[in-house]
Amino acid sequence: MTGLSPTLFWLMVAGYVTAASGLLMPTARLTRITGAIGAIAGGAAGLSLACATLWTGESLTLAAPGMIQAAGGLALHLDRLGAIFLAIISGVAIPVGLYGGAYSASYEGRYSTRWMALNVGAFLISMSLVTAAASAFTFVLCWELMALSSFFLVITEHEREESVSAALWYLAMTHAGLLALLAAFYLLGSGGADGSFAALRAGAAQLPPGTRHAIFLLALAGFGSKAGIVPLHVWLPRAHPAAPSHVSALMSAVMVKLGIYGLLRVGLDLLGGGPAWWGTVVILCGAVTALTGVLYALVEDDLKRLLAYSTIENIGLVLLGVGAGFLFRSLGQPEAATLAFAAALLHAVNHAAFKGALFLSAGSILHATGTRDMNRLGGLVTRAPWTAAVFLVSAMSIAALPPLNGFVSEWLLFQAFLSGVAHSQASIAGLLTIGVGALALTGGLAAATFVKAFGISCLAIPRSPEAEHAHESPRLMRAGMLLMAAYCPLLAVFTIPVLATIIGALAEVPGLPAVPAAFHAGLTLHTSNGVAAMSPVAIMAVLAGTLVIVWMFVRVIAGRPARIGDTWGCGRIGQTPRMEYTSSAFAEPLRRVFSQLYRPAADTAVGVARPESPYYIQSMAYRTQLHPWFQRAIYEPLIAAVERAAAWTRRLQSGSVNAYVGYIVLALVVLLIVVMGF
Amino acid sequence: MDVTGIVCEAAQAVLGLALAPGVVGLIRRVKARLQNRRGAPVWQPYAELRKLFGKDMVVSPNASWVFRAAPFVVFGSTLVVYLLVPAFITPLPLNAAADLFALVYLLLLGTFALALGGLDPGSAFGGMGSSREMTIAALSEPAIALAMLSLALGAGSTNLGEIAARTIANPLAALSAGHVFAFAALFIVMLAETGRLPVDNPATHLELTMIHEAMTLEYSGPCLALIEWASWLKLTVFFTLAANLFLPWGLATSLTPAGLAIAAVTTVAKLGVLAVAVAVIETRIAKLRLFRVPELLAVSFVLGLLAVTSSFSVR
Amino acid sequence: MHLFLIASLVGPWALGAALAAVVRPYRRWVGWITVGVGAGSAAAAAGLWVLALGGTPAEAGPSHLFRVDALSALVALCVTLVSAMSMALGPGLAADDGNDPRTSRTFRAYGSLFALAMLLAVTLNDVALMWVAIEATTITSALLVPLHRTRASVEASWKYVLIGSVGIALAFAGTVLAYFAFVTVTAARSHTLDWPLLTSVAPALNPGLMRLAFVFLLVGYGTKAGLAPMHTWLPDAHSEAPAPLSAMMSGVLLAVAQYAILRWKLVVDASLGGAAFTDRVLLALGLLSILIGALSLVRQQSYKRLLAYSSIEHSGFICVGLTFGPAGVFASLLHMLNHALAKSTGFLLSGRILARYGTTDVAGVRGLIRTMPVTGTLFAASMLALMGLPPFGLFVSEFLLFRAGFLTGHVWATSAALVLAGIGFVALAAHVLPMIYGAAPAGVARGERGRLTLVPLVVSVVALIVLGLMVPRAIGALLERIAGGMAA
Amino acid sequence: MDDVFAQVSVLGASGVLIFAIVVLWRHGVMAYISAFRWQSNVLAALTAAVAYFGHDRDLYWVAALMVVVKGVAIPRLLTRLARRVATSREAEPFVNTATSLVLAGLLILLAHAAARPLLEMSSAPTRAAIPLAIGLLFVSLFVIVSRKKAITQVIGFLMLENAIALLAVLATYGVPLVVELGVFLDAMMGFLVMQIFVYDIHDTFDTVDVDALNRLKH
Repeated sequence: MTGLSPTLFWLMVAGYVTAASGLLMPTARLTRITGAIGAIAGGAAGLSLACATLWTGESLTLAAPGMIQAAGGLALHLDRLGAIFLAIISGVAIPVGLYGGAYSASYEGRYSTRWMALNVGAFLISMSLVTAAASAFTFVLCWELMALSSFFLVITEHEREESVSAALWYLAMTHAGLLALLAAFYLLGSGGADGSFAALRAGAAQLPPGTRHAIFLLALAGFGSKAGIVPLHVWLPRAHPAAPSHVSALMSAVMVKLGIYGLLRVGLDLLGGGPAWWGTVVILCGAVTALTGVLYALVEDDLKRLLAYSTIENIGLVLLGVGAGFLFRSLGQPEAATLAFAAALLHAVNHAAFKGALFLSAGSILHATGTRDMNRLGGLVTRAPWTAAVFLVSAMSIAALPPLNGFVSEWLLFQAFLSGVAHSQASIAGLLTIGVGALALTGGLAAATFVKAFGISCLAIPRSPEAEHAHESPRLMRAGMLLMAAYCPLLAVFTIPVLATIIGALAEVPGLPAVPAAFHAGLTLHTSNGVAAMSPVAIMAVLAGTLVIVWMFVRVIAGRPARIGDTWGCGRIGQTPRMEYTSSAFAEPLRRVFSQLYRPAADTAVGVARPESPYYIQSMAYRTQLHPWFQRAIYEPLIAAVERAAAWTRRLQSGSVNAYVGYIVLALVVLLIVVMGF
Repeated sequence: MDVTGIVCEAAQAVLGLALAPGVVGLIRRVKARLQNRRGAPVWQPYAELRKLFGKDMVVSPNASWVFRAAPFVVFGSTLVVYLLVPAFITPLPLNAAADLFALVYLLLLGTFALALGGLDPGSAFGGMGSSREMTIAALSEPAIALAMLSLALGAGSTNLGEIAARTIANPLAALSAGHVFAFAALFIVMLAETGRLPVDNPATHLELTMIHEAMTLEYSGPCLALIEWASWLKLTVFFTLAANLFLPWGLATSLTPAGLAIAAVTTVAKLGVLAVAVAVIETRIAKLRLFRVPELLAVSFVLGLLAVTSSFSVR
Repeated sequence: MHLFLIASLVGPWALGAALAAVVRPYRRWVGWITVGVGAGSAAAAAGLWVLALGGTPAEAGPSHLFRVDALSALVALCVTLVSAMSMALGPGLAADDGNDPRTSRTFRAYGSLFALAMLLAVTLNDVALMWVAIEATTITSALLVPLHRTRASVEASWKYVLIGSVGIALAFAGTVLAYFAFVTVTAARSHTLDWPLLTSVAPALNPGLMRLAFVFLLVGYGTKAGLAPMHTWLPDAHSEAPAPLSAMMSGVLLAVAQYAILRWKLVVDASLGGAAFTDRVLLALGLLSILIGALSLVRQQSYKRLLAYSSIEHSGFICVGLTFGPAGVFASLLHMLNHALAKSTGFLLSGRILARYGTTDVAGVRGLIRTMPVTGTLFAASMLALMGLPPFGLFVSEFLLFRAGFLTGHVWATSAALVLAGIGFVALAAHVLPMIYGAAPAGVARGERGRLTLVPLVVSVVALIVLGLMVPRAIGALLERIAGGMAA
Repeated sequence: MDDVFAQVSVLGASGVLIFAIVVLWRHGVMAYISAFRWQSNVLAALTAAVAYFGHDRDLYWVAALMVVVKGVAIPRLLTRLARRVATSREAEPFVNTATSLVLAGLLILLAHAAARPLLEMSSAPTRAAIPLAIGLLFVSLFVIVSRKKAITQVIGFLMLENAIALLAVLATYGVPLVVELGVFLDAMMGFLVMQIFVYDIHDTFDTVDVDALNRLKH
């Protein structure tokens, strides 16, 4: 296998460059075709590169010292940790390329699909390079190129005010993150090490603890703003929905994961772990992120924004695992740490699968109905059966329902926390117990959220003419969706090899043990501490068997065709969509339960026929709006403070030339006094 | 798993399905008596099932295949759950394949499917029922998780068979604080999950207070039979869990005729006791308003938390 | 050879100015000649660059009147490039650009003189003559500010000339003080005071006096460099001047002033036997400039003033970078080059935008990308470059600049600069994105006009991208030579 | 000999400074102009004196140039300008006369403090006068800051240049002649440009009150 990986690398690059070259194609159709082929080819090459690295352990190293010599040149080194994320990127790139090939057609004539093709290619390639970057400058450069290309994709529909402001939020937050990252890397290098990761890794040990803590917190903030850690996530629910759906899939399923990658790279690999409170901080971030994400997803009526919030939730779950890993590692429980990290990474992989499928199907719904407002959807299961099927499967996976893949990783997370609770002193055990509670509540709320998402938008009677005349999406999009959705059961079936690979990658990290044999035991998944065992395959088999038996049983004793009869509604004749439960209504009970958090501003407008009597009601409109706590608590005060400072500087530029000369005199006098001080 | 294992599981499935209606019948009977009614005989539910399977099914024109598939999923998942529970013998072969957490999520699978089934016909009641059902399910998750966690901590394993075995091994564990708290927490959750008073009133058909009934409003014939049966089985599952995880005595640890006989008797007895207890409770207390339910679940969450923390102090 | 190069660097501009002044009425070929002049002197600057790479400073004229070392070559190249670009986009080339001949002639004549003065400032060897040249830049450019006579432009030009002259006068006071220090150690009085000599005797100069001199010099040249709090003239002048002039002032006039400051800093450091004092003062002023520049972007209504304030911010970066040791000097000179390209491009484009939309209000400009695809794209590119995003050069230079800050232990100062840079970034983005995107207002014509004039802008944007993906060997070597000079 | 030189230089410098102080308590542009004229002439005289005592031929040329340019030409132009634009008296300055005089005093004190290093190091007989030059620099800056008429600010600027010339003469017996010429050229040009702008301001705003120039802010 040796020597193959550079070839694969260049194949990947070539593929994505081909995708980007859609910019130059004479016709829009060719643009789409090259875009699709390039993305698929690049993805395939990238996937095989990642697998080669993961299985043979052979790591790719490339360097271009000539490029930007001033900054130490560019250096690439793909190790197993990076390969996991490269695999995620590439695995998602293939179906997304397939899907986008048809989906982007809907933009032709309105917005430049060539520009879109260029940026999709650049986005894929820069993400792939981030996983292989081996020096601070290379990392930051690819990181920013990734941000920039995705920014242009977010603003694809650039005539809509909404997407402009979304893009602005995205740009601002991602740049704030970049500044934190720059500071972190500079501090890492403040020992005099040059920018290469190897040197930083070596130098990190000698840094004073204060600096190490600062680096970790900066990295957490910087990568958190990309991963969508609450409260740095504000851009995410704005930007992901604004982008074209296949790009939303890329951003939500893949890009945010690179935040996790960065955190692991810096916190675990370069810094080599830290004191227990690092893990504690991450766990708390994770819990807050997961709960905030799912709670806002639950009450969201915009389908794509709901999915974006649920991405935040899942990042929270991943962080719970990562934090537990840091914690156990610092407590000298390497086995448990491995378990936690593995659970986190597995969940990252799984989330890529089902969130990608969800966004693709949401894209098909948007494509079919032209609306993302769930209160205007419905009845798609009969009109767009494939889309609905994909949606259902991925919704079940993300709701962690057995026997699909989401369940497996959440189960592992539970096990990781359990082992932590079992083997650490009361204070930490208490924290972990809260973590378990958060995990469980998140799971339950996620189930409710996706019952709503699927039930309201795909089932029952269409709530609008658009939904009434919805159609199934073209073949290519269907293929992409189905491939993406197929990952969910496949990942469940092949959990054990995947997990073994992940743990093999983790074994490269200093301080974590090599692969615990327990994970290899056939079809059943044993936690390394022998506390628990679970076999997704067996559950799948037993469930299937039972269903078949029950079905046959019913066929035998009650095999009569069903009669069609109107839905019962207290005797009223004929049923209209207006009588259905809406998305807002579905979430109402939980909205009330958590009203302290939501602070909903609801108003009900009642139009009466005759002013003198309030009983002849003609119309009734209920409108509710949330005022998210992070806006209230953090962003509004921050913006206000900057505005105040700005107002002060405006007063400085008063327009009076006398004042201006006065400033000069003042500067002169002050400096003279300073000089006398010397 | 070998042939005997399959036989055991199959036998347990059959027994569970056979017992479940009886349990509900007993509860209804006792309630009726406590309310000074004569009430229906204990085997009334069996008759209901027979009747429903005999009728043919009416399906709303709005409903899709999801509506038809849901009852099978509900029934199937509940049955699989029952296959995990040490009802008569322990350990069961399936215990190696799915543990406490898997059990919780399998139950959630049923709830999920039923909620979708409720939404599909597009009736307001279905939507209302699904919404409320999911609300309660979501809010009860943490309590269940913590209760399970404390059980697992006590037994050092999340394997149901293991837990039961450990408690058999050292009976004192049954009296430990964690054990008791966890039992209380699980009991409250059980009331919520199986739609009993004070959370939901299985007997009501007053639309605005219905939860479970509202979801199943559109179902009829065999599908309704499956759903009803599944919900009874779910109740039995929780009873069995409560009985055999906390007081596992009598469970057969080996396949001896005597042991099996004892197991059967004790299990049925425990179910009876719990049924009576539930009946008593349901006659004593009134139904809570929907928005008081979270408070009840919060109580059970705290109980679960106490259960877990008390296991720290043991260390 | 040296003489020829320097002559062909400076001379053509005098020629162009004379021609523009003499030929009446104005003819378009005069304009084209000034463009050619720009190109020619740019070529000469490139030649000097190559010489400077060789390490031997080019000297010429009686008693080495002119001297061009690496630093001079760098700034000279910036000046010639930007001036040539401004000449190519200035009034008086196209028949239908709606400028009367008088306007065109004034622009060509004084524009050439302005460029001439800047080039003299960086090539003259004598410190006092350099001062004379810089003062001349004030006069020539001030006369151009009210090219299209409006109340605002008259006001701006008065503020510019008064504040500029006062500041530059203080710089002369500083020069005199330095000369005083000089004559007290070397009896030779009538001797001209040129850089090599000054540097050679610097260690002997009285430190107290040199500190005093540096304060005057810093305040004086700092006024021209747009350092807060002496920056107040800059937003007015740069926003009211015609776009090509704004490009020259914002792009390179600031650089020339920075050049003077850097030169003097070296001398003063040599006499103080250390950079502690000058670094501290420069750092303070630089941070203040970044603060005021960034915050003034937040609630700004005019896009030309946006660009002007961003110049103040970047001037602050350059100034701060100069205090970060050799690596910092390398970074901030690279930043000077990048900023010259990006900012002049931005200003020249703002001229096109103003011509199309007829307003300098940010709120009045929407949907550039639709109305003027090429201009909009280029504007977006130059703005992203100014925000310091890859693949543009400013990303690299800012990365290096901040890294140098951390490596030299200025953790807190650099962190503050980072935060302020972030504020400036967001503010600029918040104003610029809606201009580029969004729905264009009704009644604004669509399509590009005068495509030919876009060519130089495209070239400079491409140059920015090249600088962002690789610092060419030639540039890197030159900057290293300069930075090496700092270290020594 | 040297002590005479010292006396003369201090005397001359004080004279130059006094005429700046005059501007602070007199009102009316014409008064300012005559003050400037006298100041320039005294400065020229002092320069000549330094040339004589310091045996520096070039300085005679400088002195002559100074009389021609600053003593005669510029005052003439200023007077014409004033007749055109500044018919009214100087509006009330930002700080009243008494305060501005006090401030001027303080500024001169600061100048003395700041000039300390010069006195320490120099052995020139003129050194005692150097603080006065820096004082003049501050005072003329103060004139620009505190006066509201554009033309007054021009005069303040011209006095600032005088201050620097004074500094040059006292500290280094003048800068090299070529530089001196360049400086005069610039001074002349700068003045002419300012004059043009004053006319522009008058034509555009029909006042030379710089308070009118406040449309550009923020």
